[in-house]
Amino acid sequence: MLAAILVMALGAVLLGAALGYAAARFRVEGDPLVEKIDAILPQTQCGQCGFAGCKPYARAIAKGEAEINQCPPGGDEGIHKLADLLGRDFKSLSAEHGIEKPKSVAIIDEQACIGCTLCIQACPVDAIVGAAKQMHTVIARQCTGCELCLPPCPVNCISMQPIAESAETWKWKYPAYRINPAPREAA
Amino acid sequence: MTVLQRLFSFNGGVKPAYNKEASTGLPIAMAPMPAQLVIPLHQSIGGTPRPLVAAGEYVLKGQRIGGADGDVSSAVHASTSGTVVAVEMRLMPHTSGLSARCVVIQPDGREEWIPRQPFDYRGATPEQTRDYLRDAGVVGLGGAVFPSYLKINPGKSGKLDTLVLNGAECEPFITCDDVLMRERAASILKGALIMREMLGAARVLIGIEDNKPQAIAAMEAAARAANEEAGHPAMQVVAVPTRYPAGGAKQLIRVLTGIEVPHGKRSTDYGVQCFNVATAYAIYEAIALGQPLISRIVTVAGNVARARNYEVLFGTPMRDLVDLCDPRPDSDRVIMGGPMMGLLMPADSVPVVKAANCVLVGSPKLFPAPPPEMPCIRCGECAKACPADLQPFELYWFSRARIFGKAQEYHLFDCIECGCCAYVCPSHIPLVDYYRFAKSEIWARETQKEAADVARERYEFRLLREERDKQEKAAKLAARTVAARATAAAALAAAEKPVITAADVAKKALITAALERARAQKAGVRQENTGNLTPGQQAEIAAIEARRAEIREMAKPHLRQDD
Amino acid sequence: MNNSPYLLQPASVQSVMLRVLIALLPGIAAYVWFFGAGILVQIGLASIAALAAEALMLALRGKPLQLFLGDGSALVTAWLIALSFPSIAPWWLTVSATLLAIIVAKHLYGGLGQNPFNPAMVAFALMIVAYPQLMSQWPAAGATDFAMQWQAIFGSRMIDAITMATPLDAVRTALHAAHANTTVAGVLAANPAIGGIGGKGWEWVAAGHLAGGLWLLRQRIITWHMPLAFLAGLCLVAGLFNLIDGARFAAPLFHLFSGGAMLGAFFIVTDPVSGATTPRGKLIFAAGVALLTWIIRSFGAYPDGIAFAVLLMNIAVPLIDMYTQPPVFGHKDGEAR
Amino acid sequence: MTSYLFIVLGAVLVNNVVFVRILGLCPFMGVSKKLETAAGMGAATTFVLTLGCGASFVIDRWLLMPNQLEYLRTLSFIVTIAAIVQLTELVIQKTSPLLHQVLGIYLPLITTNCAVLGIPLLNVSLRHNFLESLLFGFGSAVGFTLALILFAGIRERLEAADVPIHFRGTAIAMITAGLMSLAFMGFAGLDKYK
Repeated sequence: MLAAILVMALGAVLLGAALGYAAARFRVEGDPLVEKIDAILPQTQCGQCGFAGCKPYARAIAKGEAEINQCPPGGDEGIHKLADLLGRDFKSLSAEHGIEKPKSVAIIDEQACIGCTLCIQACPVDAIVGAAKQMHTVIARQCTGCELCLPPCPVNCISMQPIAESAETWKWKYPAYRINPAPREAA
Repeated sequence: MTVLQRLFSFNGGVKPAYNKEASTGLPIAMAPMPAQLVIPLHQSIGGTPRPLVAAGEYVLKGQRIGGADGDVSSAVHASTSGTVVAVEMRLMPHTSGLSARCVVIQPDGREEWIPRQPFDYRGATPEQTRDYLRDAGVVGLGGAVFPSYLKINPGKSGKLDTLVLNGAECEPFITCDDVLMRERAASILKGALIMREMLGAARVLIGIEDNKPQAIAAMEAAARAANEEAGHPAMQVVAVPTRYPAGGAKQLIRVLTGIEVPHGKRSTDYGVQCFNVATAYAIYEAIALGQPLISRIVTVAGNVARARNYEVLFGTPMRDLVDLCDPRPDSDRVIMGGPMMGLLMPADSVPVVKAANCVLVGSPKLFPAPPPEMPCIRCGECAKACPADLQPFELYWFSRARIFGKAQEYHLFDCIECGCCAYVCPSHIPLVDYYRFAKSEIWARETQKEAADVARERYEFRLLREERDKQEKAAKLAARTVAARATAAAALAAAEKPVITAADVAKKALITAALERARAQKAGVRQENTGNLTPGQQAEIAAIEARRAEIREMAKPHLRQDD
Repeated sequence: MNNSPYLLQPASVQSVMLRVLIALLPGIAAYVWFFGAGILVQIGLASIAALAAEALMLALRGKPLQLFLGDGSALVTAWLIALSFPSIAPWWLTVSATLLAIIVAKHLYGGLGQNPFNPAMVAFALMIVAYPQLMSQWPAAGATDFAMQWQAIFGSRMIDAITMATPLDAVRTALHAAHANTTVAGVLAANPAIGGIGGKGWEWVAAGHLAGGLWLLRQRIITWHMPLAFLAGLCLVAGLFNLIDGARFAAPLFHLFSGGAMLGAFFIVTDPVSGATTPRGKLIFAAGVALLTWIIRSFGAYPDGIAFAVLLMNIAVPLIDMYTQPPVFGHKDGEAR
Repeated sequence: MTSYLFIVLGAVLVNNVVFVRILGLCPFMGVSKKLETAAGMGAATTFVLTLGCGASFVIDRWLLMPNQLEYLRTLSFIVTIAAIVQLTELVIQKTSPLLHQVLGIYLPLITTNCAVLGIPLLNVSLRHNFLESLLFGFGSAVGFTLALILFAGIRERLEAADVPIHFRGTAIAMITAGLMSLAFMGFAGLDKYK
């Protein structure tokens, strides 16, 4: 009995020492994973995930504090990519964080705008230009469609408009995969 | 004169029925002037030219109506003299059925040219010549419409080994290059000589598929004459075996020189450059005659009784051309280009543009709907037929399942969409459609990714700025606190709070006032302070309005046209 | 309306499958001549089972019946199963094997074109593991009495008079007994089933398959890579060991004309769906099948190794394909993966 | 010499740890979705298993057996292997964070990978000497890696296949594993050939 205890104790001490040394020797600084997650997120900075922006959400995912299905603008595709990167299973978008919408940009009705600058302060990517008491305008190219400028506007002059298809953004459609036989022509 | 030229070969390719005889019987004819010309501004690869004319303006034949915009772009010209009726969105010659900005011209029938004079390219710097060609609107007329001025650049070394003239014209039905070579061989070669000089090319190889003996004879005669005049045999006509797609630039370069130019690399890095014969002719016209590109030879063929080649002014509706050739009653579609790579047109009213080498009339009998798509059995026929040495069934496998990363790993973007794979597929899979789908999805994702990167940068900059502002404020506050403590240490804590509250109140008041004003404005009451303004104020307002217009203009391409 | 290309070559899956079936006919004819019409019963059984299973699965999966049933792929699988099974195997063996092949190995993976394993070989391997006895009862050459075969197939008892182990089996069993003085030559000489080069009669069936296979090659349904690499590989490894120890290892020609080697070379290894697809990959795949076949034939526990060899190489196909991608146009010197 | 070869080949092919011994199925099913991760997992397991076999042999022969402590075998093997796994985890975390993230819960799970305990115990019951133990551990781990990589290759292809909806994912993966096991049965008898 004593021998057994001695053997196990010896083993524990030796292995513990080895592990302790390794932990010190191979300490990991920083977390390159956050960058990889952040690269997948759509950078709308909309905060729908419950975090202050895409980067904080990425940090939370890396730490395991957040699920990967909290980003509505990224949609199912974004979740698939995160699942792939992290080796987790796909989950459909969590409803409490919102639904996937067509990509839109904010439009300010310039006749109604009073120039209060509240939307400018709200915009996370500085895509709204204007100064106090001057009309404001959204630079559509830089607008991420986060909708953060909608609530602060005191006169409700901002609306979201879906981006229309143009010659540059037109896409070839998925070829119809014919599962049913082609309708037979009347002879 | 055909020097025995060692020929190389490319893998794959197919031999469909060529159907070329129908349209080569008659010489090129000038297509009649249409009632209205609709000239799209975007006719080449690259940026859409800015419109230079407005509705109501009178334009001369050859007058620039669209100016090149950006590094890759090419000008557009009025095809005839007349009045600009409108600059507006019209259906464009593309499968998407979308509209694009077009200049609509009502011809006056006088065909009044702008003053034309030859361009002295020998006296000009290469940059000047390239600018001239850009403003003359010369683009590749083989179908890819890449601005030619960008290609007339020998690269770092300053000279090239070989200039390849592409007269292979491998697609069935199309004969526009064939007849052009038969009838205007000398001019084509004059254009080629100009290019050769600019590129510093040692030799010019003219590749023509061996199913065009008349074109080969004509070009050989012209080449002999040109060589004698120049005093050395730089020009060589080479008959290449007939096999689709021998006319693909990369395939022709491979056949003539043995060089394979990879996807995404410039062929000049390999000492070769390739131009279509029609492009050479356009360069001759632009430089030697001073005429910008306003027309091209178009084959009208397919389900028509009298197929023929016409010289067509850009902007002519395809319907007019088809009507000239007696379409058969069962015709049901118009295709721009050939039966292997042509684009299905949304309507026959779309105009002829620089890319339109052929207007192909289709019918259910001529181009029957493909039998139902069966699953891929990995038989490998497509891989045998692929001229780019790809594994089309793998590309299909991943494109179909939307696994785009894998598709890219299998070199999706090396695909030239020639259609050989779909042509041979025993399962009748529209393979090229899957590749087009995958490519546009990948492009869209890349655009999204770029937008996301910009957004991330801007967001991070904003965070940085906020942090800096906060620190500055804190510093100021600290400074003030120190100052205040020096003067009235005891009253400090009591004094500071009201100050902030007062500021808050003031701000709120401001907003309320603004709200009032906005309500007043909405109610239709004009603001009074715009009544009597000083000229300075007015100028300021005008400047602000201009800036806003500019910003709105920037925003526009992304927005619905009806906003 | 479809997009470009608007021209299509007249070719179809159906015509490919039909020509494969035609190419099997010479081998079947020789089979009937030497071993009786029992094989035709088996082909009929397998065909009916395959079509029924195919129809059932197509209906369950909501695919168009007529189009897919008519493609002929189920028939090819059925015929290959019938040809690789003993022609006097009981009916339920053939039928259940065919059902398994079509339902599990083919349709659970998505049907035509998507199965990673050769369905016919899955059926063969499953049955030989489950019923090794039944799968080793082969008709003796000349025992063409149809009534007896009929009874063997539909009756409940095995008729010893018409069954016999194949030469391959005989050689393997004898050598496994490992008496120091048994030699291949001795075993073969003692076995009445031995013909000129392979088994009596079997060599003619193999020749029939060879003829059909060459016709397929001419029809450009299959490429030369697979049959050549398989036959050459088998020859090479068998020849090498025959040279080293002729007493223990049979000659290459014996291997080529015994068991399913010819059927395998032209009809099983060449299955495009479950096999490798790149030119180099095809060579590696078929040579791998040949090597494994020889190893299993010579050292393994089963009479013929082709089924296991094909399945084992099927497993490796994704990796083989991945690492033998031919260089793409313009990337021919290095650079391409 | 040939007997060593037979030990390795037997462990890789004939008695493949996954397909024939049906050990280590948890990581086999879990980490075979992608080729890279499968290779990483295989490498990690090979490292752990080989070291584990060596260490457990040493402990068994020179610590437990002289002291008649064979009843501590399972316990001490588990402790040893757990320590080796921890060591591997620390090293991987440092050298390849992504692999670490992807292997995720499976890396500590190598501890409870039944193959990693099973092979050292088999070593004892097969009375392997030190070198044989190492080779047997290494061969088994290579067999495990081979199974994992081949399986991952097929699964990557299956991902794009038109598998009926009820069979997507784990169901078809299990069927595939079964058929692979069937194929490996073809090797049966090879190790008994003399």
